[in-house]
Amino acid sequence: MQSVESKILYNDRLAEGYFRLGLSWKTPEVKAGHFVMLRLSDGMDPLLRRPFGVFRVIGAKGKSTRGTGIELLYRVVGRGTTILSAKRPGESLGILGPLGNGFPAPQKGRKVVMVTGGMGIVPLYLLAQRLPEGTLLFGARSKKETFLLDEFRELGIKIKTATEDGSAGVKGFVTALLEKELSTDTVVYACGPVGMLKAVSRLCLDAGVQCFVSLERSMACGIGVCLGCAVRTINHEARENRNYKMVCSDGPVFDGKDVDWELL
Amino acid sequence: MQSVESKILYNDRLAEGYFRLGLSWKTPEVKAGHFVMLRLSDGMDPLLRRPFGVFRVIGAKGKSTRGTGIELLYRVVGRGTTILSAKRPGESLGILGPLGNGFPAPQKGRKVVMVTGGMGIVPLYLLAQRLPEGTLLFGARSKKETFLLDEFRELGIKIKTATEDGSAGVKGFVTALLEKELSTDTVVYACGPVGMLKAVSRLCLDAGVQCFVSLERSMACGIGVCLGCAVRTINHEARENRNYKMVCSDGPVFDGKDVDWELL
Amino acid sequence: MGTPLKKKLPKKPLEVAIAGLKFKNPVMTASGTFGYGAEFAPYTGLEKLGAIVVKGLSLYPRQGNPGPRIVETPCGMLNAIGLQNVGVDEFIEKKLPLLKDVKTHVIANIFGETIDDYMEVARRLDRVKGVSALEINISCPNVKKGGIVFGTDPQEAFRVVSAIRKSTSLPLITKLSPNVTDIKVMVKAAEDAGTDAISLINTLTGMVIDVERRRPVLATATGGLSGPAIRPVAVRMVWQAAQAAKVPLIGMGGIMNARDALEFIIAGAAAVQVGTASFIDPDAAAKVASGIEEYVQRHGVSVRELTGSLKLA
Amino acid sequence: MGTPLKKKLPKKPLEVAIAGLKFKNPVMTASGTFGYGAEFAPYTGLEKLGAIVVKGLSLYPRQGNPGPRIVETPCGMLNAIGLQNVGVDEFIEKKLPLLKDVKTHVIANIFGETIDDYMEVARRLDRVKGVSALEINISCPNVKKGGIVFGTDPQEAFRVVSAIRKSTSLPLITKLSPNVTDIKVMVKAAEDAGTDAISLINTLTGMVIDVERRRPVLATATGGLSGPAIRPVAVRMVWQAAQAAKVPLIGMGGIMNARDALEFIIAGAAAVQVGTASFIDPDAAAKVASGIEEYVQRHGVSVRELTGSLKLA
Ligand SMILES: Cc1cc2nc3c(=O)[nH]c(=O)nc-3n(C[C@H](O)[C@H](O)[C@H](O)COP(=O)(O)OP(=O)(O)OC[C@H]3O[C@@H](n4cnc5c(N)ncnc54)[C@H](O)[C@@H]3O)c2cc1C
Ligand SMILES: Cc1cc2nc3c(=O)[nH]c(=O)nc-3n(C[C@H](O)[C@H](O)[C@H](O)COP(=O)(O)OP(=O)(O)OC[C@H]3O[C@@H](n4cnc5c(N)ncnc54)[C@H](O)[C@@H]3O)c2cc1C
Ligand SMILES: Cc1cc2nc3c(=O)[nH]c(=O)nc-3n(C[C@H](O)[C@H](O)[C@H](O)COP(=O)(O)O)c2cc1C
Ligand SMILES: Cc1cc2nc3c(=O)[nH]c(=O)nc-3n(C[C@H](O)[C@H](O)[C@H](O)COP(=O)(O)O)c2cc1C
Ligand code: FES
Ligand code: FES
Repeated sequence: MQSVESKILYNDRLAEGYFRLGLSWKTPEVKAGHFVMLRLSDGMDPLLRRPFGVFRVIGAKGKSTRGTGIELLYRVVGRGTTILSAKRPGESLGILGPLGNGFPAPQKGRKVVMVTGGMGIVPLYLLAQRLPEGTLLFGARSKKETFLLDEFRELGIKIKTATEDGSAGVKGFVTALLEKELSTDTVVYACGPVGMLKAVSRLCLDAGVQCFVSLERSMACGIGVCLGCAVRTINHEARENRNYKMVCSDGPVFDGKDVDWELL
Repeated sequence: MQSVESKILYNDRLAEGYFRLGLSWKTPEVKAGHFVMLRLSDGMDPLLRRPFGVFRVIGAKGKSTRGTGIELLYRVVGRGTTILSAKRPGESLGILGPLGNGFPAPQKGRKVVMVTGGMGIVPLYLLAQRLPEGTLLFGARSKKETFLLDEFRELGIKIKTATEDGSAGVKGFVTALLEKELSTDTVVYACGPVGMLKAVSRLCLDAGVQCFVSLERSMACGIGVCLGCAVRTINHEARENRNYKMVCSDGPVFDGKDVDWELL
Repeated sequence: MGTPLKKKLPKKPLEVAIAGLKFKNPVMTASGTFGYGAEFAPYTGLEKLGAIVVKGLSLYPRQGNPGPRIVETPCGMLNAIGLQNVGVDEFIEKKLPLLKDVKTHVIANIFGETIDDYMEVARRLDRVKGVSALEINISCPNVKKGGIVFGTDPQEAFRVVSAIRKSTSLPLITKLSPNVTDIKVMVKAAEDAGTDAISLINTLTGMVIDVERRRPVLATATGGLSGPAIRPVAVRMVWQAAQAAKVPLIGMGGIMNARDALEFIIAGAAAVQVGTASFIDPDAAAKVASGIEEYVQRHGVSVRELTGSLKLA
Repeated sequence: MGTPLKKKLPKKPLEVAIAGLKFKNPVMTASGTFGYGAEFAPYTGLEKLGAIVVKGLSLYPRQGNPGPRIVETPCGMLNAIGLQNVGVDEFIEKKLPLLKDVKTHVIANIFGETIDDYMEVARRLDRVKGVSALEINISCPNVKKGGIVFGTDPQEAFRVVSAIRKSTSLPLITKLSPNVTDIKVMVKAAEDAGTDAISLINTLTGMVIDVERRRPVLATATGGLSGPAIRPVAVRMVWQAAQAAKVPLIGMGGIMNARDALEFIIAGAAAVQVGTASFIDPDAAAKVASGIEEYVQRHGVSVRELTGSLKLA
């Protein structure tokens, strides 16, 4: 974990409102599911850093020749990301990380199924890179909202898509795809909209399948000290069995069965 | 007067910390001494617009071929000007203006002497452009802090310099130069540091010479409504003879003898 | 998000009624940030406003404080104008006529250093054509009472509002100071004194120091903090006031756009005032009005229905 | 600007004495923004700090509030953590030992819902090695008194501080709430109760509404506003408190850098605390300390001399 200034290597528009950000960073080891907090403005407004998952590590072993560091992928949704989208190569950003627990590696022999939608795909790429094989289930409203699938394919990942309007893959929700994938030797990794995570979690719980979800919460510090990013979790062994965990430091990855979905 | 969005035509570094900013603007007529208020950030910090004098009008009759509008000249001194210095051609800025009273034109036959230092030179250029002839007295600490003199020379303006360290022109203060220029048919226009303006004003008052000074004050609105940019003035005829005038709307140009220099 | 209500949008969904007056929309300008109104004609459509609240008026013209009078702060500004104004008589003779053809309400903001001052200003404005209501700025020190601020002492607030109530037939809006422990107590005091509406918040008292010179930046040391920095405090106070108030509330403090204004309305305000934002964009208040209109159409809900519609968990 | 004083800079120009303790420099961390201290070791030099003030401690562990607990505001943030903490016993057993080799003071911030709670927490911390002082957070509702907040009622504040005074021999710092009409009254109450120092300000109460959903963003509706937005209010309150206080003051509220910290010192604070800034830069407090050192050298004046050195016009 470190807090340093990092140079922007590239900040390329992927599609309307979607960007790929390369940051020069002599980073400590990054695990799949780790995230970083970026300082997006020098001014006091917006005040807080913003959290972004690590998409992949670049340089050294990576394919990019533009520098060594990490690549993030972001969508412009508000003021901070708008400011970020206007930054150019050579400018610098404060970076704090790598943060969080990351995805636990799958146990030997387990069949890995990744479930995602939207920007939830970001942390799964690093996971996929380090897997011998696996399946990615992508849920979206329509074909337009599916992306990065080729990148996963190149890694040898099987891709299945579900769209609400049927414009790509099967018509319907991603949980319909998931149902067919579940068996006792499956482990599920999910990241995406909270509704999706909840449905995925329930499905896995019912099927007795282990399921890890990566959650998002507004964050101030990213390092477990402001206690701002709390989610309620259930400790199945304890008597006083509900308590708050911090998404930034206890998570962002949780065992789906431990999350108190009622409060999310 | 208007409040519009204006495109940046150019934003060129003149010297370390000094910039020339071209703004596309179908402006109403601009008088020498007019200023504009620029909105420098989309965020809320810095919150207020910043005032800048108009250096010259570009396009149509001007020399620049880069567009029609106005040219400003600014020095980076704080957060707003730092943000401004990072803006690039094509970006847009909110512009409110032209504002203020401007310099009154010299009466026929008057010998015009302009006195300045630092960024005070900005509004004098437009004045000089519209003069058949005149003299510019530039005061600075050293040669390094003199600038734009060639531009004035090209207009046929006589230049005299005073530097505190003697590295250019005469050694000493600009008021020493001014003393020699004063005669009953002189009119003085001054813009620069407040200490200089005060000294110039006093000198002119003693010599019975008319003197116009352009003042600066922190501003919020620029249009006379917040009452924030007050300077105390003396009304030599009235009995209740001290009252506040607004630099933005009653000024920024005042008759030097009307300013209550004690309070500045 | 925000499931649109299925029912029909009432006629004139932006119209609100306060203190017996009808306002075409809930957006007013805040006193001291819009001059006497006419200054803004080159930059905005004055008729797009629900009301124009003019700079605070005193019995006699006031010079105001020496400079510096303003300083920028993070997402805000401090001001110590010292209530400079032309005085009530010149306002009536010279400033008010400039607005006579503008089809919107003009509200006169008034203040004094003694209760008699306040009463006399109110009396002079009574029955003046073109003045729809008075807004009483009670954030002033009572010089007779050794400088205790009318607006932070409920008894003093009650006394001054009661006295004005007797000096005029105009609707009264009492403008509260946020520099108090419990805003509800002040709401109660103003209501007991017969106010027709309450506006809040005035500025929070603040200070900025020039550390190089070790002096306050403002000539008066402290000043009033306004702008987006104070909005969370203002919304909270309007919400608290709404729990206690029987009269309509007019909310303000850091409103920069329609979204901000809607926070106040949902928290319980019948109308809002736009202050500091007018310095940054002289068309800001009109833009707030059109942004609220867009919201009202999109959600199928009138401003009257939105007022106090906050759902708690 | 700032003509350097000609006289010699005293030895240890950064050192300050408060409540009988010597601090190597006047920069502390603010409670609730620095965890229990050790969390920051990877990012900053803990020994560069004058003191570490830990997260508020209660008698028993507390779960805190449901989320969302934080929301960003213009130049600030609201928090409604609900004082989640591990409880005083676990703090003593597990958290405090992590700081045992760090050469700086550790100050325990404490709170309770009843006076008995406060007393018991204070008692358990008394004579605990490694705890230099207690900071009493009185911005909590007294559940026994129907929720009236200790920190906004001078009598309640007096009662709780007096009670704690009797339960411990540790130096006491009383931390005041800014949500009051007159901060001087609270200063007086804390002093009368025997506090050794006063820290201020805690957060201003604020609220943010999600207008699309017409709900408060925070699960608890209101929260505490911190960050640069509140700095002008905080500096003003420290300055007002300094007019009344006999004990040393510790100032805070929106300090982001050394310049900001110096505002508080010049206004009258003997020391400062850095809060929200640590979220944005975990090394912020240490940077404030080195920035003050630079200022002190440049101006040839010690922090002790700077305290309250504000010159009025
Ligand atoms: C652990 C983690 C990893 C993330 N990884 C990525 C990523 O790889 N790529 C990516 O594009 N985004 C990611 N996000 C979300 C990203 O942090 C937000 O989109 C960003 O903070 C929005 O900032 P803004 O200033 O543009 O938006 P704001 O102006 O702050 O808000 C705009 C909208 O976004 C919502 N929002 C703000 N902050 C968050 C947040 N932290 N989480 C969820 N919603 C928020 C607001 O409620 C509002 O509706 C991640 C969030 C977390 C917590
Ligand atoms: C009528 C008028 C015309 C001006 N014309 C020009 C011009 O042509 N070119 C130019 O470079 N500058 C000009 N200025 C000054 C310019 O407005 C300030 O330099 C600018 O506002 C500083 O903004 P900032 O955010 O960078 O500095 P800040 O971060 O706001 O402040 C940095 C420093 O500048 C000082 N400062 C801030 N605002 C002002 C102000 N309005 N006047 C004087 N000092 C200030 C502050 O006290 C501080 O010391 C003019 C000012 C006025 C009032
Ligand atoms: C420069 C300035 C002058 C003000 N003058 C007055 C005044 O004369 N009377 C009054 O009641 N309020 C006055 N106010 C307070 C505003 O009307 C408003 O209550 C406050 O600024 C909060 O709103 P805002 O954050 O939108 O500006 C003034 C505010 C500013 C910034
Ligand atoms: C997330 C958060 C948690 C806080 N928790 C506490 C606390 O437990 N006890 C306390 O006395 N103050 C607490 N505070 C208040 C701070 O210590 C400080 O008084 C306030 O934030 C103002 O300073 P700042 O603007 O520098 O943050 C907390 C503040 C924040 C932002
Ligand atoms: S963001 Fe601060 S504890 Fe998680
Ligand atoms: S800047 Fe507002 S009156 Fe001059």
